[in-house]
Amino acid sequence: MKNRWETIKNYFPLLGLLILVVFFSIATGGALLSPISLQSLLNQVIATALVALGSVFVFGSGNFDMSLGACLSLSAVLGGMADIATGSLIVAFLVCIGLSLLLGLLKGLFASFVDVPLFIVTIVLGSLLSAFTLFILGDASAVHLKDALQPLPSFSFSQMSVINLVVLLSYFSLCLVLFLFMPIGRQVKILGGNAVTARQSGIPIKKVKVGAFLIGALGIGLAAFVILVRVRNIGASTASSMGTDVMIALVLGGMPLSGGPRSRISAGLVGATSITVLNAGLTMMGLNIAVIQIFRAVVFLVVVYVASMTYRTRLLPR
Amino acid sequence: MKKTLSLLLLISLLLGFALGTAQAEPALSEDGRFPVETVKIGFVNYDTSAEQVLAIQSYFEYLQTAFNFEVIWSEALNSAAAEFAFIEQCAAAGCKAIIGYYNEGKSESVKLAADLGMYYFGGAVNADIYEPEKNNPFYVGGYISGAEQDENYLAGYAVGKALVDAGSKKVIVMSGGKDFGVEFFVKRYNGIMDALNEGGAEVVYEVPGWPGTEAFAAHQTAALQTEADGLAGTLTCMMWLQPMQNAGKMGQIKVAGIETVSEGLVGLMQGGIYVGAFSEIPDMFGLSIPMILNAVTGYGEQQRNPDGSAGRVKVLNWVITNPEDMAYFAKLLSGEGDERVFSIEDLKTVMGAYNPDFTLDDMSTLYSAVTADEIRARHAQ
Amino acid sequence: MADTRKAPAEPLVSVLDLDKHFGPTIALDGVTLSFYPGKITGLIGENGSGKSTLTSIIAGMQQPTAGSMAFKGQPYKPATMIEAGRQGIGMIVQEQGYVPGITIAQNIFLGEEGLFRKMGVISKKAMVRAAKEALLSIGIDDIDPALYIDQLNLQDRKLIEIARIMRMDLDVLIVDETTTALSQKGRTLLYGIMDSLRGKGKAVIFISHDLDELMQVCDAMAVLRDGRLIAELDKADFSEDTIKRLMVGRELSGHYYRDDYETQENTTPTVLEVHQATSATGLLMNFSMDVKKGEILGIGGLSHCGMHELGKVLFGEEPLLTGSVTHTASGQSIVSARQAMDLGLGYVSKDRDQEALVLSASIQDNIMSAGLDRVKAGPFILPGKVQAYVNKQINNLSIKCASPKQNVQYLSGGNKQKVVFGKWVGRDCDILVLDCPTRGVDIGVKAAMYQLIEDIKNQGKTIVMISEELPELIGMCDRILILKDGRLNGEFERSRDLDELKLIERMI
Amino acid sequence: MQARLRRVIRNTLITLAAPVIVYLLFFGLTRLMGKQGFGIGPDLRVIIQNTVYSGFIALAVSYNLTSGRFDFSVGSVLILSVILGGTLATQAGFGPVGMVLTMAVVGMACGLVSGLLYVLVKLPPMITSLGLAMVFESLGFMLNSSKGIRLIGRFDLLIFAQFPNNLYLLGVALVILIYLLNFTQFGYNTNSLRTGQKNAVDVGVNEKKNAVICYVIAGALMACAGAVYLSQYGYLAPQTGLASISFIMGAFLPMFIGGSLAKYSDRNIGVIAGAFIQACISSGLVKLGVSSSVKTIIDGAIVLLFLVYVSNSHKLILKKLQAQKKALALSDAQA
Repeated sequence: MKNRWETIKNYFPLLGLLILVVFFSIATGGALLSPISLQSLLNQVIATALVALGSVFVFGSGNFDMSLGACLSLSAVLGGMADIATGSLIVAFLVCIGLSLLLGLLKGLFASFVDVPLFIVTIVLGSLLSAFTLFILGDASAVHLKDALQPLPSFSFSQMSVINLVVLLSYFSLCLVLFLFMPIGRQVKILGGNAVTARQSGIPIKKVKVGAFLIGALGIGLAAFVILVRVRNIGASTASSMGTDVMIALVLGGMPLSGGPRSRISAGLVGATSITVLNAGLTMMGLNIAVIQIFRAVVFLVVVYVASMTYRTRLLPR
Repeated sequence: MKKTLSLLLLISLLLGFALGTAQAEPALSEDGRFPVETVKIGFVNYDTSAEQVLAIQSYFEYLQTAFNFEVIWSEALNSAAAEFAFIEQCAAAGCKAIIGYYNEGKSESVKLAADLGMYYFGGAVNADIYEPEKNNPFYVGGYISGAEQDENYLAGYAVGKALVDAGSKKVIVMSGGKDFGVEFFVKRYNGIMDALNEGGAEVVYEVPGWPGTEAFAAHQTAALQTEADGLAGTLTCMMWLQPMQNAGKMGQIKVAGIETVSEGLVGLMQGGIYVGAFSEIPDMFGLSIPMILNAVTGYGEQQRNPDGSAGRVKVLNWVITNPEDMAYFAKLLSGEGDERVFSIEDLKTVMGAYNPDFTLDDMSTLYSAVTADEIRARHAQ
Repeated sequence: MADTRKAPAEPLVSVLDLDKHFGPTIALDGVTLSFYPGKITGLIGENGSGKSTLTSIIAGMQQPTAGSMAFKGQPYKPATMIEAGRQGIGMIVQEQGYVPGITIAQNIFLGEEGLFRKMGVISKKAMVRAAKEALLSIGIDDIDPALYIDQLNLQDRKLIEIARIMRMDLDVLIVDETTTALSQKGRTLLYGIMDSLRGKGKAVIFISHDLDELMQVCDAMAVLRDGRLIAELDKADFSEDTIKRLMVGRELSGHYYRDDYETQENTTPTVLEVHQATSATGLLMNFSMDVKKGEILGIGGLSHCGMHELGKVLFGEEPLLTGSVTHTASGQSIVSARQAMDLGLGYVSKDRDQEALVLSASIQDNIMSAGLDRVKAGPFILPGKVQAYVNKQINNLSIKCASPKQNVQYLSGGNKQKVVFGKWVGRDCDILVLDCPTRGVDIGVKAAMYQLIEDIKNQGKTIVMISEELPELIGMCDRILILKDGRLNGEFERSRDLDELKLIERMI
Repeated sequence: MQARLRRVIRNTLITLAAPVIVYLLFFGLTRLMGKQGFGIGPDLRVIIQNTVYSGFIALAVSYNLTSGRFDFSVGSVLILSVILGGTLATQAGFGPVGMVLTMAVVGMACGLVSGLLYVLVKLPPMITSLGLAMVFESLGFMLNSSKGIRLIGRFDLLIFAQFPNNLYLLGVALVILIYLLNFTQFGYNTNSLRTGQKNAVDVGVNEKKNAVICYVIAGALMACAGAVYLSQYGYLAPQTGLASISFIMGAFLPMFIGGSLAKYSDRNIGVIAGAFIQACISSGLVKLGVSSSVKTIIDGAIVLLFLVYVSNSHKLILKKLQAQKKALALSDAQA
């Protein structure tokens, strides 16, 4: 019996997403499902989904990253500067991805070689990086791509949705392949489940940690590029709330924040979609901001409580 | 105690998933509210608790007694990406227009709103928002400084001049976001410096940044150590009053800043602490309602320039140097009684539905008549 | 020394028909035993004989599956150690029972610092003074209780725990294998405490592996084997031989061990050389040995003799302070698990749930965790290969499960052990290090394990089997090394007339 | 008795050494660079003011984080207790002390809610505190129709930013905390639970009660920090979108310093010493004309260095023990 309950629980997040969609479709009088709304949802889900998908590897291996927002805005700002200097999107793309991977490598090496509570490190790193972004921006408050060497091709709303779809699907399939059909996926699950067993099974702990952070960084780099192209004005606080948004998304996606074998790639996608539908629905209902935030908090706490029904320890968790 | 009890009940009610109680009131099309069908408008906001935003919210509630529109207020949007998401959500929610009170995405935001079939109000002051999109029919335009120079520069100049007229010679300048390159702070700062130089006053200390950080507290204390007799702010100087009191300098330093009109300021001006305040008039943002309603109800053409470009309504702001004006303006904004800076009747004079042959210039004259006497004269008719 | 001859008084604490089952394994099987005031009763038996289970139930750490207990004639069923302590029964355990990072005085009065509250203020001076007295009462006068406990060496920290327990005026003190963790000074001190308790008409239950120590200190002794009470002896009829024979009386039911007895020629090449190894943790000191190709090398000894650390040393999981482990064929000295695996080693850890398995993962994920390089096609892992690899292990080890995706958490102890074996057998390792491979497993699975070990040997592989069960060592191994306090203390070749008695003499 | 006295003196010297050294370092450095005024007169008052403000937050965070409980909601508790507490106090016409006490009561109530949620739901505190931060922020936002609290001009109430009032407030809080941590059953339990959770619980220490009390104390301390902030600026606006998390940034350095000084005197005093050090660094860097973004980078780097030291300092003792064992083994090999 226990095992069947386990499989049923796997579908909870999807069920949760369905409930949110139905609820807000009714609450917004069907506006949620209008073509404009669906395209807008896609444009909004892209950034959170890209970062959340990558974070499944980072959180899955038992690490915790609160510096997602700062890394994203730093990569986007530098990508913007590269585009202004060279006028070529390709260079901007390479800079976004390259810098983000560099930051991911830095965090990965720190996680493997320095014995320290990583989540405090990432919180401090977050504030350090956003200060560094401000420092780079100097006295310009944001990077404006309109003063690039060659003007950027301008994309319409629906063209932008197509680009987002292509980027999201390609990165999602890459993550799927990495997670299910390459060693890194299983190694992340085992490492997150029990680090001692992982080491005794010959899993190269350091390599897996660095690999997880690099895959995460790839997601952040892609998200930075997509936002850069779409918004064209990048400030230091471009995605400052990404850290908490991704955490809420992963929880709504059914991913245990302590990582381990129950981590699933779908948690990134389902979670990001759920948080986007939740935010969009609440805004479209024109509710008071405080009510929106309380509603989001209650949904978050309920989902976290339901997802963690299984384990009960005698000692209080730390 | 009763008040808090009812509040706690409300909170527990909300926690219990009871939704929709706090929504805007239902739209009644038949009872003389214009237009017949409710017009939904999205308001792009960055600081949900800013005094000016709260003043605008109460002004809109006043307008809603006569005009049939609903506002979706955004959360604190701190980036262009978040702004785009909000604009798209408003389109999905069936909004007809966006008020760009705050604009991070520059002309891209206007283009996005237009792409989604929504009118866009705002940003006319800012060339790199206005120029690229001025001929876009969905861009209704916005307000622009009545005087020749830019309104932010004017604000800074008014603050500096108020101090010079009050005899300040050694002035502390609070530069706010100038070091971070935030444009309107830079312009206000330049305005202050020009006024001070013309008046022969010298800057004894420049304090960057915002309250809340240890660095700001350190700068603030160092500034209060100087023999300054004046404080010029590129934003509100309210957060200096308490430290001046703590440093025993209350009264020695004359203050002028960019403030939102309030009861408190009346007392401070009477006490000779505040000698000048430049204040944007919250009701000025009410201009968005007639312009949007005109566009929605087919009178959009009349409020554009002859060459078809988006209309730019000249507006003036308040330069307040005496407590009487401050008291009068405070009463106007407080909403007691029906007297407002721009009352419903004033707005009707520039709305096609009520006055079909209104022109863009009529709007400019209405929104430039903002001195206490001009407002009294208008309401006397 | 109280005269043991007079008619025994009313028993202080007694157990009646006590059972304790952990799933299929029977830890206690109908034990009835009484402990009398003014007497120190020793408990002796091999590992897994049920001694610790019995005392942990009496001390309230565990609940019995069946049976009842009585204390001072009243029914007695403590839910927690605290409840037992309040009623007057306290236990000193082997593992770390102190709290680091606080002072010695705080450790002695852990949880009861409120005793020293005067007008709402707990006076540290009063507590330190009382701690000094508590230490003096058990014969320690050279430790300043105001110091932090971390400044003491491991042995003295155990004395502080003893001081804490002795503060509660206990009627029954249980000492569970604590002497091995104490220095000689500490041991004589503990004997003094037990003697004074006995003098005050209290009861002491003393568990130890050191037979001489038991015979010298105890008034009576109970021998346990396989969860059953075998005999109760009075001090008069203590004799080393009878006790040892009672401990291991069981006939060698050889049906599931190996029945071949041909000996290895000593010319067979070595595969692993351990030279002067001293492990970072545990007692292993300057230990050297060779592992011959194709043999089953048995390692025996008491639970804290360093044999478990030796297992980890062979697999590169335990850092070495001195010496090295050399893989003869490649000449490399093994320093990490990954390297050991590449050289063909495999390691089954003794704490299966914390080190060998990921409980929250599926059977398939667990078996695959060590065999990823065996199913790789280029950079990819093909699901088909994984299915085949896993199903092969599930079938040939006959793991009872609904599907490979089933969670290991819900399997029985025996099936979990099979999954661990599947992990390493699947890798087809040349050298397998097994640490207590059949511990906590029912008879049926034990037989399958032994059969599997024999098949692996017949394939010419080498096995190092570390075990606390002597019959297993005698039945399965070609050569047996016995360790005591981290040193080699005996070597035996496989032979029909080798019996547990000879092994025990070298262990205790 | 003699040894104990010498140890007490040594300990207090070590606790005071760190702040004094940092103070002198910056005093010399600023003088070297020709900048006057560091650490004397009004600048000293700012250092004390920042020490009190960051000290309160670091103390609040230290009561939970040192026992492994990370709390995102400290900032939102500060805001809610100041807005709700301040509004109630002014309506009831309380004086400054009455106001602080009302805020402290509200803070404690928030702490109680966090504590009970943590103990009953038994989820990792980091997750539940995220949800609670959102709820407390929203409650703060709903009060006074999102205007927060504005007491500008009420100089009679806003007295906690002036020297020596801020020190009195901190002093009172410190006396209470030192009493609680060193002379009560709660204090002893907190210390034993922090490093020996399993053994302490086995012995019968009630971990649930202890955790809830820690949250209540943290709530009261955040309210005090709020009172100091309100007295400094005269107004406090509510926050939304989890912006209140940034309040925790100033707590890390003082807390880590406090942790390493705890052995020598008392964790609370150590944290305040850490807050003084951080205030000196801030004031010093401002005097040296360092821009605020560079200062944040320097602060971040210092915190990271300290974090690495604090989490690896136990390895030094381990290395020493292993070296002894190795020497024993080598000598044994010769014998």
